[in-house]
Amino acid sequence: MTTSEKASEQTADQIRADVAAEIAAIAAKPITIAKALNMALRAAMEIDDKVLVMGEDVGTLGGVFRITDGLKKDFGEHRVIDTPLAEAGIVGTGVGLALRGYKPVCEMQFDGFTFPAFDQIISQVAKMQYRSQGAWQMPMVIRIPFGGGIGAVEHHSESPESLFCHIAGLRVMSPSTPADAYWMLRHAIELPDPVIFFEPKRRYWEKGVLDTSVDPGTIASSIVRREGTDCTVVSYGPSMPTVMKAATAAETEGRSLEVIDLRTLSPLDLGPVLASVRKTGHLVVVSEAPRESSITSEVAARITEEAFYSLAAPVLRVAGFDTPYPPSKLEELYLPSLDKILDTVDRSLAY
Amino acid sequence: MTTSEKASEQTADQIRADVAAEIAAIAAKPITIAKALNMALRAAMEIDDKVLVMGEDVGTLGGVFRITDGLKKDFGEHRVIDTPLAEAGIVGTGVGLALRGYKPVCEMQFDGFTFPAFDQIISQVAKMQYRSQGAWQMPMVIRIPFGGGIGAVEHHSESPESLFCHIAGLRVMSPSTPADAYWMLRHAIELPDPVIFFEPKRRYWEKGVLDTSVDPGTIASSIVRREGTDCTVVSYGPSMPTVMKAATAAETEGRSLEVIDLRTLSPLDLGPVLASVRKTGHLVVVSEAPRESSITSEVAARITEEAFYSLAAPVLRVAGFDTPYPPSKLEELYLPSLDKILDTVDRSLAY
Amino acid sequence: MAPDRWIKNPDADPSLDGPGTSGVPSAEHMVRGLRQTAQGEGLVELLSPEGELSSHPDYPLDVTPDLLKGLYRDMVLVRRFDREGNALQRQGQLGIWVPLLGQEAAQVGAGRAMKPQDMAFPSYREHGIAWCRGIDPTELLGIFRGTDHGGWDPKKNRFHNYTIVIGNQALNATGYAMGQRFDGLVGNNDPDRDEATIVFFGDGATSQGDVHEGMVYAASFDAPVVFYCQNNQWAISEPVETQSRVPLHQRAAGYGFKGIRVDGNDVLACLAVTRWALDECRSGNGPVMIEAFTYRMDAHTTSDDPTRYRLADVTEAWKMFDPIERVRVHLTRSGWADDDFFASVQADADELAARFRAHAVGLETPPPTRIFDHVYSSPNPQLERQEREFLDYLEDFSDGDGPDASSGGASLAGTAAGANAVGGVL
Amino acid sequence: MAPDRWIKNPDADPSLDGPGTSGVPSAEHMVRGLRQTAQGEGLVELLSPEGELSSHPDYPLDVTPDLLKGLYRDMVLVRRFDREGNALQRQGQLGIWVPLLGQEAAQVGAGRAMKPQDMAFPSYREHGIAWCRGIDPTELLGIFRGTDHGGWDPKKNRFHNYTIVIGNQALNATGYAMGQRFDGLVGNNDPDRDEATIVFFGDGATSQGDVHEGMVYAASFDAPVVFYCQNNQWAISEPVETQSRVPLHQRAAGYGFKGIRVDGNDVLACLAVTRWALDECRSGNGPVMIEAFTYRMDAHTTSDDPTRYRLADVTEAWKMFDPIERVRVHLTRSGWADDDFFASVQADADELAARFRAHAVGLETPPPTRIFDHVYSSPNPQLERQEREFLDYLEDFSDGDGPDASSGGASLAGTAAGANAVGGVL
Ligand SMILES: Cc1ncc(C[n+]2csc(CCOP(=O)(O)OP(=O)(O)O)c2C)c(N)n1
Ligand SMILES: Cc1ncc(C[n+]2csc(CCOP(=O)(O)OP(=O)(O)O)c2C)c(N)n1
Ligand SMILES: [Mg+2]
Ligand SMILES: [Mg+2]
Repeated sequence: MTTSEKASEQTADQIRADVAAEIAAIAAKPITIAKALNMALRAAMEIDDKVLVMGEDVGTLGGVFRITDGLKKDFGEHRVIDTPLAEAGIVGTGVGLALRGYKPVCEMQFDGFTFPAFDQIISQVAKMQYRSQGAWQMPMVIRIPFGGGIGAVEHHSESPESLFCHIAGLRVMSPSTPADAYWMLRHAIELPDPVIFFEPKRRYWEKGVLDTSVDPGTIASSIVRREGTDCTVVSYGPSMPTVMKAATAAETEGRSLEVIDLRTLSPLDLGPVLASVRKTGHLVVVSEAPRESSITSEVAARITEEAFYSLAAPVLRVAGFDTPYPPSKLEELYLPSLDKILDTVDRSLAY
Repeated sequence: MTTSEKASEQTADQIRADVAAEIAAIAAKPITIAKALNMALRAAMEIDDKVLVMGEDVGTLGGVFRITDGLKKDFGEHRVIDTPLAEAGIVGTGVGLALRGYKPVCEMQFDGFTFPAFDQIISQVAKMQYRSQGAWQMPMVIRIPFGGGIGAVEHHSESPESLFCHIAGLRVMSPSTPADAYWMLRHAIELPDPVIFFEPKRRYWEKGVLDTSVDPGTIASSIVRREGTDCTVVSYGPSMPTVMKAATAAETEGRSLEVIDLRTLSPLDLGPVLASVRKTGHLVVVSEAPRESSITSEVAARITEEAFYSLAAPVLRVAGFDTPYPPSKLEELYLPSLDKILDTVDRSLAY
Repeated sequence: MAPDRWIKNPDADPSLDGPGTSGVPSAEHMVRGLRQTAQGEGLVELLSPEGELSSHPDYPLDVTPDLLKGLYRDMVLVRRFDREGNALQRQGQLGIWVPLLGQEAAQVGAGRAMKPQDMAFPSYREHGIAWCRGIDPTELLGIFRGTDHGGWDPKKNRFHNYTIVIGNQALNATGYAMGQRFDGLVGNNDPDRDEATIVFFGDGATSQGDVHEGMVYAASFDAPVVFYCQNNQWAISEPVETQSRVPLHQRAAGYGFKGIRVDGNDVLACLAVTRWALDECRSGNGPVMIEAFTYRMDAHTTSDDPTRYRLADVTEAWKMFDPIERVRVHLTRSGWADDDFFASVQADADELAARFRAHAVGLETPPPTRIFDHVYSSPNPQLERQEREFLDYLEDFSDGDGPDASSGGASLAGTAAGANAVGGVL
Repeated sequence: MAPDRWIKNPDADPSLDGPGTSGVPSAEHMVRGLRQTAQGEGLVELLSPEGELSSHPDYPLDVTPDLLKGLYRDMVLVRRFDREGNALQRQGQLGIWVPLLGQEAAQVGAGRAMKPQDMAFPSYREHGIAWCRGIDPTELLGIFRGTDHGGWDPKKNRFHNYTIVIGNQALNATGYAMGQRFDGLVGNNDPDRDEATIVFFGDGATSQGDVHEGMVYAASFDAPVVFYCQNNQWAISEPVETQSRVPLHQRAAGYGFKGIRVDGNDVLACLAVTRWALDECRSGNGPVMIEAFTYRMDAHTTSDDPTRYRLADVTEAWKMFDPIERVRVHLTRSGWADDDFFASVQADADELAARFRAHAVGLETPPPTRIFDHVYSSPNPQLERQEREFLDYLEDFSDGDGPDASSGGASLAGTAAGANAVGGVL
C-alpha cells in the first residue's frame, strides 16, 4: 500500500465513521422509507466517489418521488445526472460507466417505464460477468419504484419483478421497511453484481426506525417478521404491511401466522420458508404481481418440491389477477388485501 | 351484403377451397416444420390479403431459416416486408398496421433479439384491447424461433417464453409437430388477439404428416400425445420429441408415461394435465427455459393447487439451469435430455 | 481544430460543470438554454406576438375572419376546460390532470389542419387535438379520474388512445401510415380521399429509441406521417438542452426528409405548416417533421412543482407570446370581431366548463367485472375462473360490511396524502 | 410543392412497388442503391484505388514508408487469418465465422489510429480492430468454436467483448466515454494521457434505437466517443437503402456533432480521419461520427448465402477498390517496398494462419462446471445446489457409458446437417 493509498484509506475510514455517526444520530427517531433511501444514496456517495446517481429528473428535481432530493446540490451534476429521456440510454450508458469503474445507481421513473431498458438489462447487465468469465464485474443498481395503490394512471402501478427473477445474473431485491430500505440499498450498491432494486412506492411515506446493528451478510436474506404456528405467510415489498396486519387480525381470531419477508426475490433464499413450513404445514404466498409464471409460482413450486411431506395443504397464493393493471378506481379490489389474505389462510387451514 | 361483397365472399370461398386442395395434395407425404410454417403463411396470405409478413431479411432472403421463402416473390414487397434493422420498429409499426386493419405476422430473427421490442409488446401489443375496452383489436402474430441445440453463438439459443407468459393480454403458443406448426400458425393469424408464436428452431427440419381433419377450436389446446399410467410428463415445443423418446425408453423399462403437449403456454389449458395427474399421481414438467419464475413453476404451482390430494410426489422439473445459456459446446449438458427425464421420472416414482 | 459549430456551449462557464453546481439552475443557465434552442434557422410565423399578420411563400394560408374567429373560439374553449381540469384535480375530483396551458395554438393549429380522413396519434397532453377531432372533452376524463384507461372511440374520430409510454406512438403512427400507403390512399392527387397521419410527442420524447425508429421506418417506407414535436422546452424538470444541442427539427435532415420549425404559439403558422405537411404526406412526399416551438406555461402535471427547477420570470416572459392574446388583438384591431363575439365565446367556454365539471363529478367507478373485461377478445377458462372466484369472494362479504378492500389497512390513512401527492405523477 | 431533395427515388420505377416485384433485386435496383448512398458529399480519400497518394487539408497525415508498410502488413495478416477462419468453419472446426473480407482498411485504419489509452467497443466483425489492439487472433476463436462467450481480457487491451445484439454497444461505449470525461481525462491538452472511446457498428445498426440514444447521450454529455459506422452496404440481405435514404454520416448533424464520410477501403484515409476524430474527442470536442464507406465482399457469415439476394457482378466491381491492392501498388511503384518485404509479410501471414488453425483445432470443451461459473460474483445456494445436483447426476453415469446427453436422442442425427447449417446464423 502506497502512502497516498494509505492516506485515502484513512480518509475513507473517517468518512465511514462520519456516516455511521450521522445514522446513529437519527437512528432514534422514525424516518420514512423515502428518507431512508435518500440517506443510503447519500452515504454511499460520501463513502465511495465512484457511486453515481442517474436517471430522468433525479438531479435538480430530486426525482418525482424526491428519493434523490438534495444530492445534486451536494455532489454535483457529474455524480447526480439528469439524463436524456431514454431508459435504454440510462441503463446502457450505466453499463459503460460500470465498465469504467463507476458504480451507477440508475433510476427508472416508474415500473411501467422500465421496458425500453429491458434489452440492455437482459443482454448486457445480466450477462456481462458470465460472458467475460468475470473479467468484467457489473456493480450497478437499477432502482424501480413499483406496485400499485397510489391512484395513478396506466403504467404507473405495475409489478414486473417476476420478469427479472427469471433472468439469471441479476439479483432482485425489495425492501419493506425503512431500515431495510437503507441497509439493503447500501448493500446493493456495494455488491459487484447488478441488482434490480424494487422500491414499494406506495410505502415510501411509512415510517420506521433505522436499526444500526445490521449484519451486511444477511441484510438481503429472507427474514421471519413474526413468529407463528398455524400457517406461514410469505411476502415482500409493498404487501408486507398488509400481511403483518392480517397476522394481527388473525391473532384475534385465534390463528397464529408466521410471516416471512423474502427481501431478495432472486436468487431466492428459501431456507427460513422451508423451516417455517416444516413447522406449520401451511403456506400462503402474497404478492401484487400477476400470478402466471411469476415469483409466487416459483415459491410455491420450490417449497412443494422441498417440503412435500410437510405440507398439509397446497401452497395458496394471493396475487394480482392475470389482467393488465386496472383503472385506479378499481385497484383496491385488484390488490392483495387483509381480507383476501385471511380468506386464503382459512382456505389453507380448511384442507 | 352488397353484390360486390358477395362476389368477394365467393372468391374467398374459392381461395379457401384452393388452399384446402393444396394441403390435401401434400398431406400424404411428410413435410418439415419449416415447410409447414411456410405453407401456413402462404395459405393465410392467399385467403386474407390483410395478412402481412414483416421482419429482418424475411423478403428477398426468405428469412435466415427460410420460413418465408418465396413469399415476397409471390405476394410482393408490400406484403412481405424487409424492415430496417430495429425490432421495436418491427413490432411498433406492426401495431400501427394492425390498427389500420392489417394482420401483421412479425418475425424476430432469434429469441435473443426480441428484447428491443419488449416495451412495444408489453405496453402496446398486450394492452391495446384492454385500454380501449375492445374498440381496438390486436390481430398480430410475433414469430420467434427459440431454444437451443443448434450450436450457435450467444443470444441465439434462448427460451424466453416465460417472460411472455407473465404478461396478460398475450397468447403464447409453441408447436412441436409439422401439423401443429401449420394449423396453430393459421389459427394464430386468424385470432383477433396478439399471439407470441415460439417456433422450435432446433426441430425445423423434423418431418411429419399434415393432418387435414383439424378442429380449429382445439388446435391450440393441450393434448395428450401418448397415454400412460405411471407418471405424467408435460412439455412443449422443442423438448417434445425428447420427451416422446424418453417415454419409449421408459416403456422398455416397464414404466408407462403419459405425455402431454401444452401447445398454448398462456393462458394455460391445464385440463388434460389435471385429468392425467389424477390418474398417475406423478408429474414431471420439461422445458429448456431457466427454472426460476417460469412456465414450469406455474404448471407445478397450479397442478399442485388443483390436484393436491392426487399427487403422490411433488411436481418435479427438468429445466434449464438458472444461468445464462452456456457456450454451445456445453449445451447438450444444459438441455433436457432423455436421461435427465428418465432420472427425474424415477425420482418422482421413488416418492 | 474543430469548427465551433458543433461545440456545445462554447462560452460555457466551466464552474457550472464542477461538483459544486448548485441544485437550481441559474437564470443565465435557463436563458442560455432558451437562446440555444431558439436560435438557428428562423421560426415560421404568420401572426406576430403583437398581432401583426404576415404571409410566408412556402406556407400560404387564406386568412378569413371566420377562420381566425373559429381558431380563437377553439383556443379559448380548450384553455377553459384545461383550466377546469386543473381545478377539478385540486378539489380531489381527478387523480391528476395534464395541463396544456400555453400550447393551445400548437394544438389547435395542427388539429384544424387535419382532414376528416386523417389519423392522429396523441401522447397524453393533446386535449386540444382531441377537441379538434370532435372528441367531447368529457370523454377525456375517465383516464384522469381513474375510471378508465381509454374513454373514447379511437376509430370513429380517428384519434388514437392517449399513449403514456414516451415515444411508443411514433412507431404505431408510422405503421398506421404505412397501412394508408399500402391501402393505395396516398399520392392519388385526390386531397379529399388521400390520407395522412400525424403523431404528437414532446421535446423529451425525441431522445427515445422509438421516435428514432419511427423516423427510420417512415423514411424507408415513404410513410405519410407528420412527426409533430411540441417543443415546450421541458421534459418534466429537464430543459430541452438535456436532450439536444441543436434545434430538434434538424433531426429530420439526417433521415432524408424535411424538418420545419414553426412558432408554436402562432395558431396560423401551425395551421399553415401542418396543412402543408399533411398535404405533402398525402401526395406521397412524406414523412415530414414539424417542431412547434412553444412553452409549457403550467406544471408538467398537477403532481409537479415547477418552482423546484425553473424560474418564474422565464415563464412570465413567455406570457408575452401568449397564443390567444395575439389572435384577440388581431380580431379586435382589424374589426373582424366585436364584443358580442368575445362574450359569446366566453359564454360557450363557461358552459363547456360547467358540463365538463358535472361530468367529472358524476363519473362512477366501474363494476369489479371490468377488471377482467377485454384482456382477450374472447373468454378463456383461466381468467374466467379467477373472475368467478373473485366475485364469489366479494359475494361472501355482501351481507356484512363488505371486504376490507384496503390493501394497506388502517395505516394507509396516514399516507393517503403522500399517495395522493404522487397519485398522478405521469 | 416539395423540393426534390427529400423525395426518395424520384426516378423510381413504380412497377417496383407493386405486388409483382420479383424476389430478387434487379441490377438497376442494386446500382441505384449504391449510387444513392455513394452520392452526396465526397468521400475523404488519401490513397486512390489506383494507388495515387494525395493529401487532405482537414486530415493531415505524415505518410512514411514504415507507416504504409506496417499498415500493409496488418491488412495482409488480418485478411489471412480471416480467410483461415472461413476455411476452418467449412471443415467443421468452427460453428461459424464472421468474415471481414473487404473491410481490412476500414478496420486497420481505425485500429491504428487509436492510442493505447483509448477504448474500443466492437460489434462481432472487428477482428482487424482486435489485431490492432494486440489481441492475439487465437483469442477470438472460442466464440466461434462454441467453447466460450468471450475469450480475451477486455480490460488489458482496452478492447471490449464482442457485442452481438445489434446496437447495444453504442450505449455502453458512450457510458464508458462519459466515464473518461468524469475521470478528468478529456480536454487537458495532454494527448498522451487524454482518452477517447471508439465504437464500431454497421450500416444496419444505425436503425436501432440504441445507436440513436447513444448519439443523444454522447451529445448531451460531450462524451469523447467516435461512432464508427462501417457501411458495408449490407445488413445480411438488406441493402443500406432499407435503412436510410441519405448517406448515414448525415445523421450526426441532427444531433449537433460532426459526421464524416471516408473511403473505407483507403487505409490512410481511415487512419487520418479516425485519428483526427479521436483527437477531437480527447480534447473535448466529441462526439464525432465516421461513416467508412466500404463493401462486404464475402457472405454475412459462413451460414449465409449471398447469391440469394445480391448480384455477383456488383461484388466483382468492388474488387477494383480492394483495400490491400492499392497499398501494394503504391509501395511497389514508389519503391518503398521490395519483393523481400512482400515475401516476408506473406510468410508471417502463413505462419499466423497455421498457428490460428492449430489453436482452433486444439480448443477443448470446457468442463461442465463452466455452465455455473461467473453467473454472479460469488456463489449462491440456489445455483450451487443446481450445480451439485447436476454433477451428482453426471457422476451416476460415470461408471457406464455416460448419460445420453443428446437432447434430441437418436433421431437428431438426421437433422444434424440442418442444425449445423444454421448453427452459426448471427
Ligand atoms: C418511457 C417513459 N419514461 C418516462 C416517463 C415519465 N414521463 C412522463 S412525461 C415525461 C416527460 C416528457 O417530456 P416531453 O416529451 O417533452 O413531453 P411534455 O410532457 O413536455 O409534453 C416523463 C419523463 C414515461 N411516461 N415514459
Ligand atoms: C438486435 C439484433 N437483431 C438482429 C440480429 C441478427 N443480425 C446479426 S448481424 C445482422 C445484420 C447487421 O448488419 P450491419 O449492422 O450492417 O452490420 P454488418 O453485419 O454488415 O457488419 C442482423 C440482422 C442481431 N444480432 N441483433
Ligand atoms: Mg416537453
Ligand atoms: Mg452492414
